[in-house]
Amino acid sequence: MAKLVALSDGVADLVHDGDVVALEGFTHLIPFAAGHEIIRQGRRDLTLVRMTPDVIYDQLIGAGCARRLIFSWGGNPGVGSLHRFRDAVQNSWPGPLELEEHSHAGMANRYVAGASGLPFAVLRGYTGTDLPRHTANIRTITCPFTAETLTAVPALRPDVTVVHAQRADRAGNVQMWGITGVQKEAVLAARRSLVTVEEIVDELDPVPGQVVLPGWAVTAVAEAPGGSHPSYAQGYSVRDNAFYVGWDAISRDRDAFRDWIERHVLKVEVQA
Amino acid sequence: MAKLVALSDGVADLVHDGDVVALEGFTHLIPFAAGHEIIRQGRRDLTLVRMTPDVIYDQLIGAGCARRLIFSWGGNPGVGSLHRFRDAVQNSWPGPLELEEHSHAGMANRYVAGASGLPFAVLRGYTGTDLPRHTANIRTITCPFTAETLTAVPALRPDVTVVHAQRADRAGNVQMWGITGVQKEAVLAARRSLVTVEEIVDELDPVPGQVVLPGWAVTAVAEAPGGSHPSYAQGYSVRDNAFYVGWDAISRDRDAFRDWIERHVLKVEVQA
Amino acid sequence: MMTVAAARQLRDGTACFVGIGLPSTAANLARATHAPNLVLIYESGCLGAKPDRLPLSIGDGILADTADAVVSVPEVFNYWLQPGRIDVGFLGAAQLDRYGNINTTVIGGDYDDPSVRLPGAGGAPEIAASCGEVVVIVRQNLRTFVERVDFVTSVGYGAGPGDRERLGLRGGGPRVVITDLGVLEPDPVSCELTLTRLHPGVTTDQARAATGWDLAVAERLTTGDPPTRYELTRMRALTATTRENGRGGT
Amino acid sequence: MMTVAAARQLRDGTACFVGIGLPSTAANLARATHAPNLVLIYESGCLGAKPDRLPLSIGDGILADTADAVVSVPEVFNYWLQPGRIDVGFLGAAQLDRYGNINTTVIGGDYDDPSVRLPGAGGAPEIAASCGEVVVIVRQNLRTFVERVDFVTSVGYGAGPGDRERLGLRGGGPRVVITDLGVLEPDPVSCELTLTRLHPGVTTDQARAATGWDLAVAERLTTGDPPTRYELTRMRALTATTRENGRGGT
Repeated sequence: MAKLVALSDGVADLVHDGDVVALEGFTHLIPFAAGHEIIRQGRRDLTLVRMTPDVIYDQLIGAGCARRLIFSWGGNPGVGSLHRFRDAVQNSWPGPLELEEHSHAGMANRYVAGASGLPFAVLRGYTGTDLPRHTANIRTITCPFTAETLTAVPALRPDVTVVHAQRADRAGNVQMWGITGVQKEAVLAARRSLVTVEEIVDELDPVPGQVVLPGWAVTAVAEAPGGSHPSYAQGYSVRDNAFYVGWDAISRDRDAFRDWIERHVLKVEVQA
Repeated sequence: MAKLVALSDGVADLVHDGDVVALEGFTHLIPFAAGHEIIRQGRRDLTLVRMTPDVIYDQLIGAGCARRLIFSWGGNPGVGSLHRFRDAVQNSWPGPLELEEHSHAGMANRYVAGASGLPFAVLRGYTGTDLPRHTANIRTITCPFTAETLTAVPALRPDVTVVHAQRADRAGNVQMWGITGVQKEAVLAARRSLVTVEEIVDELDPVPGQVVLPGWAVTAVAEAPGGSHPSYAQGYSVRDNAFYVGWDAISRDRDAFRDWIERHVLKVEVQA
Repeated sequence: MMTVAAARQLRDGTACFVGIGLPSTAANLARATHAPNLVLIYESGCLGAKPDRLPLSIGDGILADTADAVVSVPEVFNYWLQPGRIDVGFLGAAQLDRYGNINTTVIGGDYDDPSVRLPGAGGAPEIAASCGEVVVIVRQNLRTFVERVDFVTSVGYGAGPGDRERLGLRGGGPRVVITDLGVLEPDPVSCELTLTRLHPGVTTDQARAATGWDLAVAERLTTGDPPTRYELTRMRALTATTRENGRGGT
Repeated sequence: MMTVAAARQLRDGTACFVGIGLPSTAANLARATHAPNLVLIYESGCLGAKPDRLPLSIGDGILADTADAVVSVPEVFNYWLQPGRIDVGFLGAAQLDRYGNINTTVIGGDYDDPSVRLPGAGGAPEIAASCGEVVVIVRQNLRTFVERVDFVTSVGYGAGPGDRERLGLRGGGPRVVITDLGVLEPDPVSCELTLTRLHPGVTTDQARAATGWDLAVAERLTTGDPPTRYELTRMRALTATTRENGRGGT
């Protein structure tokens, strides 16, 4: 049964310095509020995992929380590059950032293997690209029936996965819908999980396209209304596209970035 | 785009003597009407594939359509054994039936591999059981990262998969809900597919828990109201448990069985 | 009594992978009595089903209607059973040996020409392998309790201590076997099933006579409490609502 | 013109895997003009999305709202892309070589210390490998059209004829490259990208000057038709509704 917690307590309990942390969300339902809490609590040396590290990872990287990034596409969706991510890779600011780089298909299957309790996954992928040159985590495997050569990637098992969802009930059953990406797999692959939700309700009315995570498969649930802004929560909010466009200018400049984090993350009053 | 066809035409076009045929459905949504049409059309030498061969496969086997069965649990759910299946295995009546036997986890993953365009799937399964002694289609594979030994099973690629669903629209988009089992995987794993539906509608109103198969991934759709009886179609009918109980007596006796098939399958007037 | 004894084995709040028949009846009885928060997982993909009557099959509509989530069959095996998320697996058996190995495949003759062809494996091999522990419900007699099963469909303790580890099976294996005569538990050292409890009115000699091997008996053999009036009432309520729907689930 | 030329490449009734930006604009223009039954697949899991405005990201709500089905990200890659169900993959590029190999990862320096760090692979390697054919949209200049890409993110024809087969890539590879100057297609024998069409007002010399290798030019070089009034009207309608929602998608 998931515990219902305050976001600050959830992050304090479940996210530790040095952890492998996945904050997932595929454009939709990105757990910005939880990411900001991680910044506020000053976590360091995190290995951040995510298929599409976008603005929230740009913020975590720029704020100095990350030592390493495992990912498949690091950009500002529809806008361009992530300048804090770039600055870390190109200039080691605010510190060096190790990369382990995959394709989406590879990352998705790594979560699937983690969720399935398997040590690896098999796919048709990466063949002929330069990606396998740069990580030992992309290998080949031979089909025991056809002798065909395929690609293998190891399971991802984050110490903690953080996702945002529309609703949970008081037993911690979590309900999300719309584009649900790889969130179920990311939660099930992790040793611990923290889910922020728009609201906690008495009953989860069924919704078409819903994914329900039973409360006994989730570690903790925290209410965080609007917790995916500037991303969105289908049925609750729309994507703040202007924010993503505006982030380009803020994030290009180290001082503008620091100022933004100071004003919009560090100095924010948080409910206990 | 799926073609909308009459059931008899769909079976005539898509199911051929000697084919590998999967009629899937996990207790719910079992395509009985299509199975009966296969019997009426006198198909022979089929390799029948299914996780849970139940009464419809008992009927196909007893009617002499099958040469081989690939399966993981052959019983009358909640009632007991399948007597036509038993009679074929124990006494070769009406003909011998070759078996290839798996576990549910193995069969489900074989469909997943087929749907995924992979030659095999990896799982933790079968280890220590006597199942691998009786088929070459259960082998071991070594994780290229941890050197752990796991089990591999080859992809299932039926020539044709037949399933029943609640609804389709005129573009052949198929909508099913409730217990949807392994039907999506079975359809996507097959070279051709035939979906029978309770009704064809103008618009598929979204339903919680729905699985939608896009029309361009389905070969043909046939309207067959009540086509899953004595199984059921959630939202349209309830399971006829009395039929399953009653089948035990009918199927124990070869003559009673033949008489039943004669009266309830062969002599049924079918819409063109 | 067998059903009640089995139901009592299920702790509240655990997740239980349930087959149809006796296991489903016992699990639903547990949920109706001492374990209201028991999470029932059916291989049809219903997670957290809360039926108010006994389903005839593992795919009855009542299971989907009342589940916390309905997932695909590949998902229930790959994401839920295989990683060891399910605490208890509940299995029946056509044959069982002293190490809790189970046969539900063929009896007599050989595999290709058996005397009796049974339904086969279903989800059982991986339930037996991956659940935290396994509870077996089986009637005890010389046909079922055999020296050696004719076919190993699901592994208990294999040929004895250390075999599960050697095979890489990650679940704990059979913790308890409930029969119509009593309760057996594996010896912590030898892994051999040992009679630890008799149902009221049953004698050790009866249990020995119904066992196809030299049955080990615990030094401190206890007698189970008879079903309470509450248990019997709830049991009758469950089966009554079921009969209206076709037939009893056992 | 680039967008219109790209849109014209998409045949009605086919399934097209669309990335955001120019590919999404072109695919939606095709759907709004000659290909109303074009099936748009977004890697966010939206199958058959029918947005009436251009999404800014591949995960905008409009895509899920209008899709025939929304599936998980693992499913879109494993069940839909990998088995070769998608006819056309639509890719952009930061660098492209004469064999249609694409770089979207790093430019300059080496991988660990690049001059420019780009977003990376995303879905592109497997789109390039598994779609029936690939359409590339890229601006043509000396920065993008290079003799050798600094990093092979997605494979075109590798080092030339036979390489895709040797690598076991089952899709057909780049069928056409649309640029702001014209259209290139692989030579059927050498697989080398060959200029086959120029946009109105563009000369061969301009195209050669914008290419970092010795550009092959087709014997029968044609000139594309300028955008029709209808195409321009639909294009403006798409981008206008988008601007209300934030910003153009290109």
